[in-house]
Amino acid sequence: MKKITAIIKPFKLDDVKDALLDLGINGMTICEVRGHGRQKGHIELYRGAEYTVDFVPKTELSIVLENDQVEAVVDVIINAARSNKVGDGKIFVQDIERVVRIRTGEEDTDALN
Amino acid sequence: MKKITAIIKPFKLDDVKDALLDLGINGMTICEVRGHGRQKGHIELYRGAEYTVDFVPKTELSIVLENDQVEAVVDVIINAARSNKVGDGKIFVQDIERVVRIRTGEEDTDALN
Amino acid sequence: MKKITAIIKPFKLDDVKDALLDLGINGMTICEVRGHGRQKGHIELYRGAEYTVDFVPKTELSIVLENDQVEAVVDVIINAARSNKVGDGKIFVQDIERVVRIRTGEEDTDALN
Amino acid sequence: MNQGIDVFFLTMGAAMVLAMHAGFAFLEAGTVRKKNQVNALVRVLTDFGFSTLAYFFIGFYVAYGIHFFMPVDQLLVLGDNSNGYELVHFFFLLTFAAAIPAIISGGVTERISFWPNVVATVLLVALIYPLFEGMIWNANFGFQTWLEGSFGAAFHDFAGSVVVHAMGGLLALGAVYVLGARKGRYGKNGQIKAILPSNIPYLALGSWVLCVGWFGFNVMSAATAEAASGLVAINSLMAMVGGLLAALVFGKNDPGFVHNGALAGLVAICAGSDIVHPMGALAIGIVAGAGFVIGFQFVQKKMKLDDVLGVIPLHGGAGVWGGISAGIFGQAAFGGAGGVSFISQCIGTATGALIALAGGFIVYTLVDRMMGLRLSEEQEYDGADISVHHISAYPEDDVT
Amino acid sequence: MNQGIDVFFLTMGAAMVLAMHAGFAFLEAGTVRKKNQVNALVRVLTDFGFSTLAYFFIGFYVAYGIHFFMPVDQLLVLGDNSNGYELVHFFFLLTFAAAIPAIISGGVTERISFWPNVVATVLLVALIYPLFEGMIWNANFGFQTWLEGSFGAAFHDFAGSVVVHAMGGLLALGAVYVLGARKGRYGKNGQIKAILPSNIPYLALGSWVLCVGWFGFNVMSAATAEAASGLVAINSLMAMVGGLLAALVFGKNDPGFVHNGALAGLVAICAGSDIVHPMGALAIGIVAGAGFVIGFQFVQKKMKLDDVLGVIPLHGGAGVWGGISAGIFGQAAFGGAGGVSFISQCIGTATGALIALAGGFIVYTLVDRMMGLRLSEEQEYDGADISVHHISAYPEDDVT
Amino acid sequence: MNQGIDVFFLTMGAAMVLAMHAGFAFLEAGTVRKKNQVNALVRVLTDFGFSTLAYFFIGFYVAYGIHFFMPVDQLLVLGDNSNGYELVHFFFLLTFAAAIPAIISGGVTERISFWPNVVATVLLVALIYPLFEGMIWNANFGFQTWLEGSFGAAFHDFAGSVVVHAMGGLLALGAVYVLGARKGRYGKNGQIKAILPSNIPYLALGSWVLCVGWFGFNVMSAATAEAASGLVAINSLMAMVGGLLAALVFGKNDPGFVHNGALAGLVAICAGSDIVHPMGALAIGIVAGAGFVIGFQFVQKKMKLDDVLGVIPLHGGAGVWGGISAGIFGQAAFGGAGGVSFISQCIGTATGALIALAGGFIVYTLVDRMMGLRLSEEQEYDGADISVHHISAYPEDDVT
Ligand SMILES: Nc1ncnc2c1ncn2[C@@H]1O[C@H](COP(=O)(O)OP(=O)(O)O)[C@@H](O)[C@H]1O
Ligand SMILES: Nc1ncnc2c1ncn2[C@@H]1O[C@H](COP(=O)(O)OP(=O)(O)O)[C@@H](O)[C@H]1O
Ligand SMILES: Nc1ncnc2c1ncn2[C@@H]1O[C@H](COP(=O)(O)OP(=O)(O)O)[C@@H](O)[C@H]1O
Repeated sequence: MKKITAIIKPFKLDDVKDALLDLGINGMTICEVRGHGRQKGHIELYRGAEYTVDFVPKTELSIVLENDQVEAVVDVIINAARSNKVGDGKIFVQDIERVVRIRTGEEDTDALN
Repeated sequence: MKKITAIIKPFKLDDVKDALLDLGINGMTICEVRGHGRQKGHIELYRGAEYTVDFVPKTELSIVLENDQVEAVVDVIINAARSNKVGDGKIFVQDIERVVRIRTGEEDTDALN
Repeated sequence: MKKITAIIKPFKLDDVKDALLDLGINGMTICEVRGHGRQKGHIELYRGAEYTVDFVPKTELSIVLENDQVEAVVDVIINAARSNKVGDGKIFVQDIERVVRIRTGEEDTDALN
Repeated sequence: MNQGIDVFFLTMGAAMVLAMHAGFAFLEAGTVRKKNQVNALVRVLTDFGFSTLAYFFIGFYVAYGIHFFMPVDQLLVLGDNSNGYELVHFFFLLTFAAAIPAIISGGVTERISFWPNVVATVLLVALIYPLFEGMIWNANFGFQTWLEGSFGAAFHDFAGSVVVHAMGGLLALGAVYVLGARKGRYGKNGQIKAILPSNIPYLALGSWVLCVGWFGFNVMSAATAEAASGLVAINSLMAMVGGLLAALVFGKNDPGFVHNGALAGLVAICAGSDIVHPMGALAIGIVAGAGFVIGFQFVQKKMKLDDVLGVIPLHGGAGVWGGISAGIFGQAAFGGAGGVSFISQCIGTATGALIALAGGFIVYTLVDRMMGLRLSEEQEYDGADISVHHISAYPEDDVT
Repeated sequence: MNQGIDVFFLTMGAAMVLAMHAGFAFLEAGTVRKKNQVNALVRVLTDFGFSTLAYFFIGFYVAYGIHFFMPVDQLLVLGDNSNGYELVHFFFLLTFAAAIPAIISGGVTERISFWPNVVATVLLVALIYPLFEGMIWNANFGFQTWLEGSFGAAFHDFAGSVVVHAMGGLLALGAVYVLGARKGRYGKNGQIKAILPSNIPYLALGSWVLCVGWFGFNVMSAATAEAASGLVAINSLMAMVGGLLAALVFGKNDPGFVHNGALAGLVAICAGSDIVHPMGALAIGIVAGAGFVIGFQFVQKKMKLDDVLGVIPLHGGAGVWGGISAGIFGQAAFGGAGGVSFISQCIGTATGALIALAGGFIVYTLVDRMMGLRLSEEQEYDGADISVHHISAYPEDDVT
Repeated sequence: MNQGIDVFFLTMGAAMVLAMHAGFAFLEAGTVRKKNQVNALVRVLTDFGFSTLAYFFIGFYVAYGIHFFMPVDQLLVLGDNSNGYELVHFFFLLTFAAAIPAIISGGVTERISFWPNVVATVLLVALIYPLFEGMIWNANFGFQTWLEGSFGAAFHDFAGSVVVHAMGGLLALGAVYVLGARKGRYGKNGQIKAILPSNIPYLALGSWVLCVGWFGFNVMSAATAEAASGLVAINSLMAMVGGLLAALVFGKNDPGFVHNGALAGLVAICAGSDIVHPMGALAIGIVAGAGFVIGFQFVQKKMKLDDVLGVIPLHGGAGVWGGISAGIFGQAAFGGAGGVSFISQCIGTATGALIALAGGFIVYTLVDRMMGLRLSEEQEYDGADISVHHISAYPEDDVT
C-alpha cells in the first residue's frame, strides 16, 4: 500500500474531496499545516512595524490506498487542486507496510475497504 | 525502525496514552486532524440552511519505535482505542530509516531510548 | 528522495527556518503538534484541583529533499534547534518514492526545485 | 430647577446607544468569517466617527435647523439654566443617525471597499437620513401637518422603527443589490451555499449589548426625565421577549435566529412603545421575531440578496412592521392609548420605505460609479483584514 | 414633580440587571467546554424570555397581587403623575426573578435538556420564587409581622441575598442532585476528575459585567431616586473587593476563584448593604470570598455534586451568609445602623433556604419524571451545541 | 429635595468608570500574547481591589482629609438629606484613583511579578496619586491659590487629563524603564522586533467599553446632577471622534491605532471638556490621535521603551496635551468659555508630569530592590498565566 500526502490550498479542499469521492476514494485524513516555498508569505503591519508572515496556510491531505490506485488519485488531485498559481502545492508518495482497522482488527486491503 | 501512525477518536487518547506508557512506550507525538471515512460527518443547520460537516475530528498519534515493538504496540492501540463503533480509526505502519535526537546527536536506537 | 520530519521546540522554529534558507532549502511544511517524551508536561491547577498536561506543544517540520541533502539538513537542524534541554526533539528520516508539483505536474527532482 | 437632570438623562441615553454601536460591531464580527473580523470592527467604529462629522456639520442642521457654529457663551450652556441641553440632545440624536451605517454594515460586510463605504456613510448621514428624520420628528415640509389634517393623527414613530430602522434596513437593500453577493454565496445554478459565521459568542455578545442599550434608545427618546415613561420600558421588554421566543421556535433553536429575534422585537416596538399595551408589545414582538426568521430565508433564498447579517428583514422588515403595528395595537380597541391613525402609520411608513429604497440605490450606485464599491476578487479572497488593515484578527497565530 | 425621575432611576437599574444576564451567559460560556458554549448562551437568553412571561402572567401577581390586564389608560401611565412607574418597577423586579434560572443554569449546564429546563424555569419563576419574595418583600402571609412582633425587627434583606441568591443557589442544589454529574466528572472510585473550562476571558467578561450591573441591582433596590443611598454603593464596592481579594489569596491566584470571589462578596452584601458600615461590608466580603473557595471544593469533592460553575457555594452559600451577616454587622455594636434582629435574620434565611431546597428537589424531580431532565449520553458526548442547536460555537472552523 | 438624585448621578458615574476597568483588562488581554491573557485579566482586577483598600484607608484622607472611621449613624447617610453622598463620591473618585495602576498595567505587562506589582499599586494609590490629586482638586498646599494669584486662573483639569492620565502614563515610564523590555523585543543591534497581539476583538472590546464608560468619567465629574453639562458630553464625543479618525489616517488603518486613537482623544479632552467649543474639542482630539500614532513609534523605536500597550503616549502624551490644550482652546479667542490661563495650564501640567516621572522611578526602583520586580526568564518564557496562575487562558485546549 501507499500513502499519498498532498499539500494543497485550503480553499481547494472541497473540490479535491469531491473528485476523490467520485473516484471511489472514501477514506482520507486532513490536517491544517503551514507551508513555505516559492509562494511567498505576505508582509503585515502592526502599529507601524512591518513583519513577515513566512508560512502560508495549507491543507495536508493524507490518503492510504492500494498501489494500483496511486496513479489515478495523483491525477485527480492535480486536476482538482490546480489553480495555476504558485503555491498550488505538492504531492508526495510513500510506502506503507501495514494497515490495521482498529474497530475490527482487519489488516491491509481489508482494512482499507 | 518503524513509525506507527494511528488515527483515533479524540476521547480515546487518554486511554491509549496510558496503555502505551504501561507498555514502556514513552515517546509519542499527537496532532489534531480531521477524517473522512465510513463514519459520516453530521449535518448542521445555520439559519435555516443545512450544511454538511464532512470531516470529523480525530487525533493522529505517531510513534517511532524499534521493529520488534510494532506488534505489541499495534495490539495495545487496538484494544485501548476500540469503541466498536464506525470511525474508531486506522493504524498505519511505515519504515523509518534514521532517527536523531537533537539534544545529543545520538542516532537510531540510542535516540529513541 | 527523502522526507525529514523534525519535532522541535516552537520557539526554535525561526532559527531553524533561517538556517535552512541559508542552506538553500526553501520548501518546507510545518504543523503544530504536541509531544510526550522525556520532557514532562506540567501540572496545572484549576479551582483547587490539580491536573497534568501530558503533552507539550511542539512544532513538526517536514522537508522533502534529495538524498544527498539529508546529511547537511540534519546537521543544520541539530545546530539550530538545540537548546540542550530535555525536549529539544527528534529528527526522523523516511523514504519518499515520488514527488509531484501540482501546478505543473513536474515530478521528483523537477518538482522540488 | 435647571435642566441638569435632563442632561443626565440624555447622557445616559446617548451612552447606551453609543454602546449599541459596540453591539453592532460584535454582532457583525461574530457573523462574518474570521478573515473579516478586524474589518467589521474597524468599519463600524470609523463609520461612527464619520457619521459624527457629517451630522454635526450638516445633518443636524438639515433635520432641525440647529447648528453650533458660535462661541461657547452663545451655546446656552453657561450662566443659564439649560446646562447645554441642546448639545447632549445632539449627541443623543447623533447616536441614532450613526445607526444607519451601522445597520447597513451588516449587509455589505465581507466585500465592501473601505473608503467608498465612508463616502456612502457621509452622504447618508448628512443628507438622506436627516431629510426623513426632519420630516417626521421636526415636522418639516408639512408632511405631519398634512397627515394630521387628513387622517386625524400625525405619523407616530416614538423611537424610530421607521425613521431609523426601516430606513437603515431598506437603504441596505440598495447597497446589497448594487454590491452583489459574496463570492461563493450562490452556486452555478443559483442555489445558496452556506458561508458560516466565525464566532457565535461574539454574535451573542453583540446582541446582548444591543438589547441592553436599546432601553436607552427607547426610554430616553422621551428627551426629558419628566417625560420618562415606564410603559416604554416594559413594552420594550415584552417585545424583545416576544421576538426572541418566536425566533427560538420558528428558527428551531438556531443561536443566530434567537439572538437576532430579540433585536427584531426591539426594532418593531420603537414606534409604538409609548402607546401600546404590554400584551400588544408582546404580540408585536412575536410577529417581528417569526417574521425575521421567515424574512431572512426569503431574502437569502428567493430574492438572492446576500445580506450577510440579515439586516433587510431585521431592521427593514421589522421596522416597517413596527410603523404599521403602532397603528393597530396603539388603538384603544386593542388596549392601546389611542390617538394614532392606521392610515397615517401606513403612509408614513411607506414614505420612509420609499425614500430608503430610492436613496440606497442612488447613493450606492453613485459611489460605485465614482470609485468602485467592492474589493477586488483577490482582496475579498484574502479577506478584508489582510487586504485593508494588513493584519489579521489573531496576529500572534499567524507567526507561531 | 412627577415620577419621571423614578422611572429613569428604575430603568437604569433594570437595564443594569438585564446586563447581568449577559454576564451570567458569558460566565457560563467561558466555564463550560467548547462544545456547550452555544447552549449556555442560548439557554440563559431563553430562560430570561420565559421568565418574563411567567412573571408577567403569574409570578408578579403571586408576589404583589398586581397585574396589568387592563387597557393602557387604566395602567396609570398617562395623564397622571406616576409616569407608568409600576410598569418599570415590574421590569426591575422581573430582572431579579429571572436571575433564578440564570443562577441555576450554571449548575446544571453541559447536560440538561432544553425544553424540560424551560418547564422548570417557568415553575420556579411563576410560583416558588414569588412565594418567598412576596413573604419577605410584600409582607404576605404575616411572616414579617410575626418576626417583627417576636424579635423586634422583620427579616431584613435589602437587595436579595436570600430572596434571590440563596434561593437560586439552593434551588440549584436540588437540580444538580436530581440531574447527576457530567459523564467523566467522577472516576470509578468516586475521585474527582478535572473537566476544564474552555475560555477564561469569557469567564472574566461575564464576571465584570455582573460586577458592574450589580450596582444597579443593589443601589436601585431603593426603588426611588429619593431613597438612593450612597452607603449601599460603597458597601457593594467594599464587599466586592473583600470577596475578590480573599478568593485571590485563598484560591492561590486561580482566575476562576478571583473572578467569582468578587461575585461572592456582592451576593453576601445584598441583604445588609443599606445598614452595615463599609468596613463591615469589607469583612462580609472577605468571609464570602474565602467561603466560596472552601465551599466550592467541599461541594465538588465531599458532596460530590457536579455544580459546574459553583453556584451552590456562590449564590447559596454566600447568600445565606449575607442574610445572617446583616444581623451581625447591621448591629450598632459593629458600627451598623441597627434596627435589625439577629434571630429574625437567621429565621428568615433558614426559611428561604428550606423553601429553596424543598422546591428544587420537587420541581426538578417532577420535571425529570414527566419529560426526562437530561440529555442522552450521546447528546452529552457530542455536546449540547450540536445536539440541541445543530451548530457549534465556531461553525467556520468545522468546515475549513 | 434631598441628594438622592446626586447619589444616583454618581452611582451611574462610578459604575461606568468601574466598567472602564473591564475595558482596561480586555484592551490589555487582547494586546498581549496568549500566554499572558489570564495574568492581564487577573492583574487588572486585583489592582482594582488593592487600590480600593489603599484609597479607602489612606489615599482619600491624603487627598481630601476625609475618612470613614466612625459608625454609620455619623456618616451622614441616614436621617439627614445627604443620602450618603460622600460615600458614593468616594466610590466615584476611587474609580479614578484605581485607573492609575490600570493604566500602568498596559506598559509593564507580560513580565512583571505579581506581588511586587501589588506593592507598587498600593504605594501609588495611597500616596503619590492623592498627593497631586489633593493639590489640584482639593487646593492642598496652596498650589492652586498661588497659580490663581499669579496668573489669573487656577490650573483647570476638569476630569483629569493630567491628574489621572498624564500621572498614570508617566508613572508608567519609570516602571517600564526600571523593568526593561520583554525578552525578544529588541534584537542584538537594538532593532525592534514585532511581538504580536493575540486578539484584536478583545482589544476592540476593551476600547469600546472604555469609550462608553468615559462619558461617566467626564460628565459625572460635575459631581452633582445640577451641574451636569451637555457641553462636556458633546466635547467628549468630538474629541473621541477626532482621535479615532486621526489615528485611522495616520495609523494607516491599523486596528490597534484606530481603537486606541479614540481613547487618546478622550484622554486629551478630560481637562477642558467643560470650557472648550465642540470644534475645539475636535481639534484637540485630532492632535491627540495623530500624536498617539507618532508618539507610540517614538517611544518604541527611539526611546526603546517596551511599553506594550503604548500607555506612555496614550495617557502620558495625550494627557499632557490635554492639560495644555485646555489653556489654548479654552480661551474665548478660540470660541471657548475663557477663565483659563495658558501659563497655569503649563505649570500645572508640568508639575504633574514631574511628580509622575520622579514617583515612577522611585517607587518601581524601590520595589525592584526590595523584592524583584520582574518574572524570572523561565517564567516569562512560559508565560505569566502558567507561571503565576498555573492555568492558561484556554485550559480545555491544553488537554484535548
Ligand atoms: N521540499 C518541500 N518539503 C515539504 N513541503 C514542501 C516542499 N516544497 C513545498 N512544500 C509545500 O508545498 C507548498 C507549495 O509550494 P510552493 O513552492 O510555494 O509552490 P508550488 O508547489 O506551486 O511550486 C509549500 O507552501 C509547502 O507547504
Ligand atoms: N484510506 C485512508 N487514508 C487515510 N486516512 C483514512 C483512510 N481511511 C480512514 N482514514 C481515517 O480513519 C478514520 C476512521 O475511518 P472510518 O472509515 O470512518 O472508520 P473505521 O476505521 O471504523 O472503518 C477516518 O476518519 C480517517 O481519518
Ligand atoms: N518515539 C517517539 N515517537 C514519536 N515522537 C517522539 C518519540 N520520542 C519523542 N518524540 C517527540 O519528540 C519530543 C521530544 O522528546 P523528549 O523525549 O521529550 O526529549 P529529547 O528529544 O530531548 O530526548 C516529544 O515531545 C515528542 O513530540
